[in-house]
Amino acid sequence: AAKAAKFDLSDVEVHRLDSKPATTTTATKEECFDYYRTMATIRRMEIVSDTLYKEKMIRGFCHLYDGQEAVVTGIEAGTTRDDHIITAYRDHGHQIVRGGTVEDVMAEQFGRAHGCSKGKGGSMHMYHFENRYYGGNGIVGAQLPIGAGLAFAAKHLKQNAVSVAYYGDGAANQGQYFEALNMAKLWKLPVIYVCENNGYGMGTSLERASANTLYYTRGDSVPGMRVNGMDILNVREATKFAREYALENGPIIMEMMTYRYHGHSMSDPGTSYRTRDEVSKVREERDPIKNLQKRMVEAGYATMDELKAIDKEVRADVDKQTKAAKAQPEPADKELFTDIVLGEHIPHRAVDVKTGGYQ
Amino acid sequence: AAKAAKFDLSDVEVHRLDSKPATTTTATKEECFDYYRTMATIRRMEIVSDTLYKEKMIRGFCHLYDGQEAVVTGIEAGTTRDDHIITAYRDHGHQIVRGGTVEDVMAEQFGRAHGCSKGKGGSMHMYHFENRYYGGNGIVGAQLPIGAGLAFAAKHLKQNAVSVAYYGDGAANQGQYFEALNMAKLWKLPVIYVCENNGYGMGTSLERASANTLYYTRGDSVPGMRVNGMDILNVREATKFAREYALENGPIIMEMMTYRYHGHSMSDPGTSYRTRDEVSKVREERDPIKNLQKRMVEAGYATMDELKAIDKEVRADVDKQTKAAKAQPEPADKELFTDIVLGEHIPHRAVDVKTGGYQ
Amino acid sequence: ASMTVREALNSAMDDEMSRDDTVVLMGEEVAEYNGAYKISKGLWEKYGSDRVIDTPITEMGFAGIGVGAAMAGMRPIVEFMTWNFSLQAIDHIVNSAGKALYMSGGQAHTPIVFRGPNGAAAGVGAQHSQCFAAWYGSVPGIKVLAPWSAEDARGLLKAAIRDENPVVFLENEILYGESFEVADEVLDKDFVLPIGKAKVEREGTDVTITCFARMVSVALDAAEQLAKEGISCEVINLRSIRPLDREAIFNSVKKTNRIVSLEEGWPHFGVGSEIIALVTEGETFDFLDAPPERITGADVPMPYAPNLETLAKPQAQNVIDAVKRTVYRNK
Amino acid sequence: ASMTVREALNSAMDDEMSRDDTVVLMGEEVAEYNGAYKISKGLWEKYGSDRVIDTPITEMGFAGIGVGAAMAGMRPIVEFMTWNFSLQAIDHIVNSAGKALYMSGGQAHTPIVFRGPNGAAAGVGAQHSQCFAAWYGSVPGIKVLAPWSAEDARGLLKAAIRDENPVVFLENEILYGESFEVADEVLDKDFVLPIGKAKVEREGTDVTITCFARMVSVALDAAEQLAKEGISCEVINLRSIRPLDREAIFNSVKKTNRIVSLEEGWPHFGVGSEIIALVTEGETFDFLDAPPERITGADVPMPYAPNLETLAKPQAQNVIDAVKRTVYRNK
Ligand SMILES: Cc1ncc(C[n+]2csc(CCOP(=O)(O)OP(=O)(O)O)c2C)c(N)n1
Ligand SMILES: Cc1ncc(C[n+]2csc(CCOP(=O)(O)OP(=O)(O)O)c2C)c(N)n1
Ligand SMILES: [Mg+2]
Ligand SMILES: [Mg+2]
Repeated sequence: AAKAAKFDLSDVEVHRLDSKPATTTTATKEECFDYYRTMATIRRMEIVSDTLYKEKMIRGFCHLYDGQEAVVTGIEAGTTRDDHIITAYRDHGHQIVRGGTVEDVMAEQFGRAHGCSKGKGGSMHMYHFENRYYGGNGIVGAQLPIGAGLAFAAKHLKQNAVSVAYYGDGAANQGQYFEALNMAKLWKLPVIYVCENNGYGMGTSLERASANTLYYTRGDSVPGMRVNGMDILNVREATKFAREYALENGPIIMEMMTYRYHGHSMSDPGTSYRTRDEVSKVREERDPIKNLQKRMVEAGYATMDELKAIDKEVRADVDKQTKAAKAQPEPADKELFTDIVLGEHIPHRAVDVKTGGYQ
Repeated sequence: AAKAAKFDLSDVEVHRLDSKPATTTTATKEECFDYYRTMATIRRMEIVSDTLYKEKMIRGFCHLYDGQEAVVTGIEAGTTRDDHIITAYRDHGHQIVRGGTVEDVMAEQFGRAHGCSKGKGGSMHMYHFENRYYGGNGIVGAQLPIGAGLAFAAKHLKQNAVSVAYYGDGAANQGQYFEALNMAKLWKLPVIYVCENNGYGMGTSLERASANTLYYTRGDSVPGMRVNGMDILNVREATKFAREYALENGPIIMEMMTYRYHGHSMSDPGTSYRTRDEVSKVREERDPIKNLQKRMVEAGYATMDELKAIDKEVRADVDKQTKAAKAQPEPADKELFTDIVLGEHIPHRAVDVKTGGYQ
Repeated sequence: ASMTVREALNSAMDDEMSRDDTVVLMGEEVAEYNGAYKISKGLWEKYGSDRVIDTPITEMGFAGIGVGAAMAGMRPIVEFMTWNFSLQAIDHIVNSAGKALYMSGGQAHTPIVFRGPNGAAAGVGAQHSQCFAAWYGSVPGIKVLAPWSAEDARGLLKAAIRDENPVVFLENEILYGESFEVADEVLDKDFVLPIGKAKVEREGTDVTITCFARMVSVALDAAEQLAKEGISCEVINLRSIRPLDREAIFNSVKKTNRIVSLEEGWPHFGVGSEIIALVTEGETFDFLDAPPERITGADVPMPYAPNLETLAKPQAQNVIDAVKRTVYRNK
Repeated sequence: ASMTVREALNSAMDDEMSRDDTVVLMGEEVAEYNGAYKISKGLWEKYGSDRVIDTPITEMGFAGIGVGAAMAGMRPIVEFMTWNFSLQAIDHIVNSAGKALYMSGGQAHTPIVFRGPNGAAAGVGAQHSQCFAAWYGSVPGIKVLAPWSAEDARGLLKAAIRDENPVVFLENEILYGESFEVADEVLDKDFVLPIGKAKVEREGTDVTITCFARMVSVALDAAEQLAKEGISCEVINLRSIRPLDREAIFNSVKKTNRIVSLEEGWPHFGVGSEIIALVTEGETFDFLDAPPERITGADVPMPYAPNLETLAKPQAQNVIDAVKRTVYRNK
């Protein structure tokens, strides 16, 4: 087996839990490179998306994930592909960690035929059903009961799997979340609720939206932990702990302290409700990619030059895949009327039924 | 001033509160007689409703309040008519304490023209707007944000008034309640949430519906207390405390430990999910009317004979008012089309527009 | 054999639960209490707490849980104690279930049935009497069924449970206790009705009456009375609101040249609006010998008082009046 | 003067807030952020946090709070960031606000406005593009308005805030930035439009086109092109979905003898269904020289891909085709 260096982890605050995730962990060089490449890819993909949005290649709502890369990457590392995941509209990173390609994501944003949702979903609605990723949901909070439902199925079908349901600090106030927590606890559903606390729900800082901003303590009888979401290894370890806990006892909350570098969506400059200083300070002091770089260099796994070389590779790869996505055709017109129901086709009415008929 | 006897109160459990309601209180003879008469009236009215439902004078859903009389009576005693109240469909008692008559309630249940909602609402939808009673709401949980809204208005209009929003143990799991609590806390709205914990939501005992059955602890950052809801003086004192608290600090929860003698509604015999023994034991040991009788006798305010005489008066009065309600006319047919919108009349379509037109 | 609608629904769920382990039933009071209206009677005893599940009174939450469970391999039946309470859960029906297949480009498989009593019962007032046929019927991505008879109830519910899509299943409380004669084949474990097909409950030549759910009884009653006066009504039980069986309606109108639409819900933007639009916008326009008519619930919140309630709901006499106007009109 | 729809809405709220202390605005990002679409720009600075209130993302909760506040003496304006999110709050709009006056026998006074962008914007996909005109329009007890121009927006919003009833106010995101010429009187502090009255935006003799919101632009565009071919269209901007101005529609149809209904929402049980039903069930049936037609959004969840999105929404050419079919048909 590969030699695995030991890493110290930051403290995890816990609520209604008797034990805690370990305070150290080990990770092999290969693992670290793998995490690094994933995070760098997501980062780069989001920056390219930003540019292409401004060039009007991407339309509508587009919520970027840069800053939060360690969360999905660490959680993916702490779970298995048997586990189910679901999130909201800030969903590009989730698609990548669940086996989607950059081309899939970009093509979807361009509205192309081979995007991960055939171009029908757009930025907010990416899915990878085969790998148990259930989107990409546009209605704040709706993914939380659905996430409990995934756990319901996992339990009923004896899959020895958990469901991971992501949500934002803004979504944390949604009533349906409390309904889902209550049922998940009553029925011991193996669900991990992951609050990606990036400090803001759109333009509203958390203390203006939540009477209690310790999100990991808000599950009533459901326990929780607060984790440094800017460090992939912290996230991974906490996730492993949560997964075990959930399989045995039912729901648990993981609040991930993180940050988004971009505005809420592409239409939000993200500068009216926070200072540029605040953003650059996080970039400077807490950046998840820098954090992993530091760990890798300290462990002797890599030099900064080697990591920069990877960045360059990733850049080239993202560009190449973006180009491939652009080259994809639009969906065929007849796709307008497919995928409405499964099974026997039901004709649906066109804008002008006299010329377009029921298709 | 009238001499007022001193009464010991049972302990109130508190959550996130630094102080507690007093452990003793005083009440004058007049007050006690007043409370007694109100509770006896509600009790009798509900028993008559039961009979008349079985005689098909009352139709549809009908939820009786007997067993829970001390709650509304005590809360009314601890608040003022400036305060706003709202509840769910188990609403007959609330109508009485807010100044409605037995005739109003019975006429409404018979669907008569001068019922408290002109016969248009029925058992579940009694209102007394003039005295700030906002119904009588049929959708479980809906009254809870509305209750916060009443407090919003009270605060904005500087009424020095609170809002009292009643709900059941079953309703306590509704997500919109948590949404309302969060906003009420953020905005310091003077609202008292009163959980009438009668042990069951329809046929489901509380531990099967709530992962945490200590309802007074479920407000997250909102404090709460658990009160003996079978003793009018306990309820009154806790309410006074809660009212002060709410005016100064914002929302507070009062969980009232109570019991319903009847089934959930008239269509529920109420015997499949609980034993007859359970019901008779409560009647024997915790009955709110018996409790007050005992206090009044011990204080030397009344003999049992005097109280029985009141019972008899109440009986006669309820019968008389029920008779008057029966004698009321049905609403005029044209009432079908009134009270749909306020202000300038808008014609509404009849079942058969060719004969009935737009009225 | 004779069977009540309640028995039909109960046996449909029983059949499908014993046929397929992934079918579960969840909702308020469906298990230990046997259902508020006893539709699930005996199922909890038979299938246990893992498959017949009492929920807290949290429609939004458990509808969402149902959707998630369906996506991950189950076939949940979610009971709303009445459809009125689906207003708390409607976002999951429309946005989480109805649109998911499309916006995932064909990935999100969501076989789920939402069911319960819809529309007006008796004396339950404004908040408990709404008909949701037209609302759900407008949403592409879900199917909407509205049974009338025991045959409908059994055949359509079994079909709905086997369907691969979200199905909204609109029952009627007043019909639960009604008995219907059913053919032997209806009792077969594999009896299913096709989704999207109407049924001609009574053939006729003078006028077409379209209706669904409890209004089929009212239409048949009216048709019976009209027959005595020599007027022959064709009564079409729509059964399916989405997809709507346009062919059945068109064929009947081409024959009778007259149509009356009957429904219990509110008039505007209703099922009758759509049916009239369909028969007048296309080739059937030229077949119409009289303006199409619609009889609907009155455009008012449901009143409690019995006299007003009667005025708010369509009666057989309303149908008779409409048919007569239609039939006696000169072209 | 020239005014955008955004300015019209903003100034309407500003006027009414300065006129009446009990008017408050609440919703997500309405205060410090000036509104997701900047409709409330400047209002928080002017009226402060007590009257312009940022809410958490809890539509069900704050819609209910609005209803309660209205009942106890306020006149709240509740903004939904888009109407799609009203699905979480719809129970309060329909059951708590819409039915309360009736079931309280005339007591529950609930002056509240629910407003925000409705229907499809551009490229926002299936969950953010639904039109709710027909759904809310079906509910007795609420009023439903759908402005097109700056005049509409200003005059109807001011009327809605002054109205004593729950009003559903359906804006359109794409129109927010559009400029319209408005007469001086529109700028008056007391300018209000009557609720329930349609406006003939273009007079014509050959065919009536009914439409609302952004589709008025599409209809006018089609009418302009058709005029070049000698076809004269009468374009009716409905403005109010409930009450619907039947008189205006009937009068126009009696004149033109032809009608095309245009809307962006889904076809079935839609606004067009109702309009066609209205004109064919009554005396206007005999005035119709051609089958009524409807152009609607396609019966699909809104796709994201631009080519599909275009196919899913009515274009001027669709209206032109429908008008021509209608006009060139021999009686
Ligand atoms: C029910 C609902 N209400 C409002 C919106 C509009 N909206 C989209 S994202 C968002 C902010 C969510 O913030 P948060 O949950 O913290 O997630 P983040 O964007 O920070 O990842 C809002 C208000 C929506 N999509 N759904
Ligand atoms: C949203 C909604 N779901 C379901 C119902 C049906 N229902 C009416 S009362 C009730 C039980 C409520 O129990 P609880 O809140 O404890 O109040 P109690 O009846 O004990 O006073 C149910 C399920 C409803 N009216 N509204
Ligand atoms: Mg956030
Ligand atoms: Mg209870």
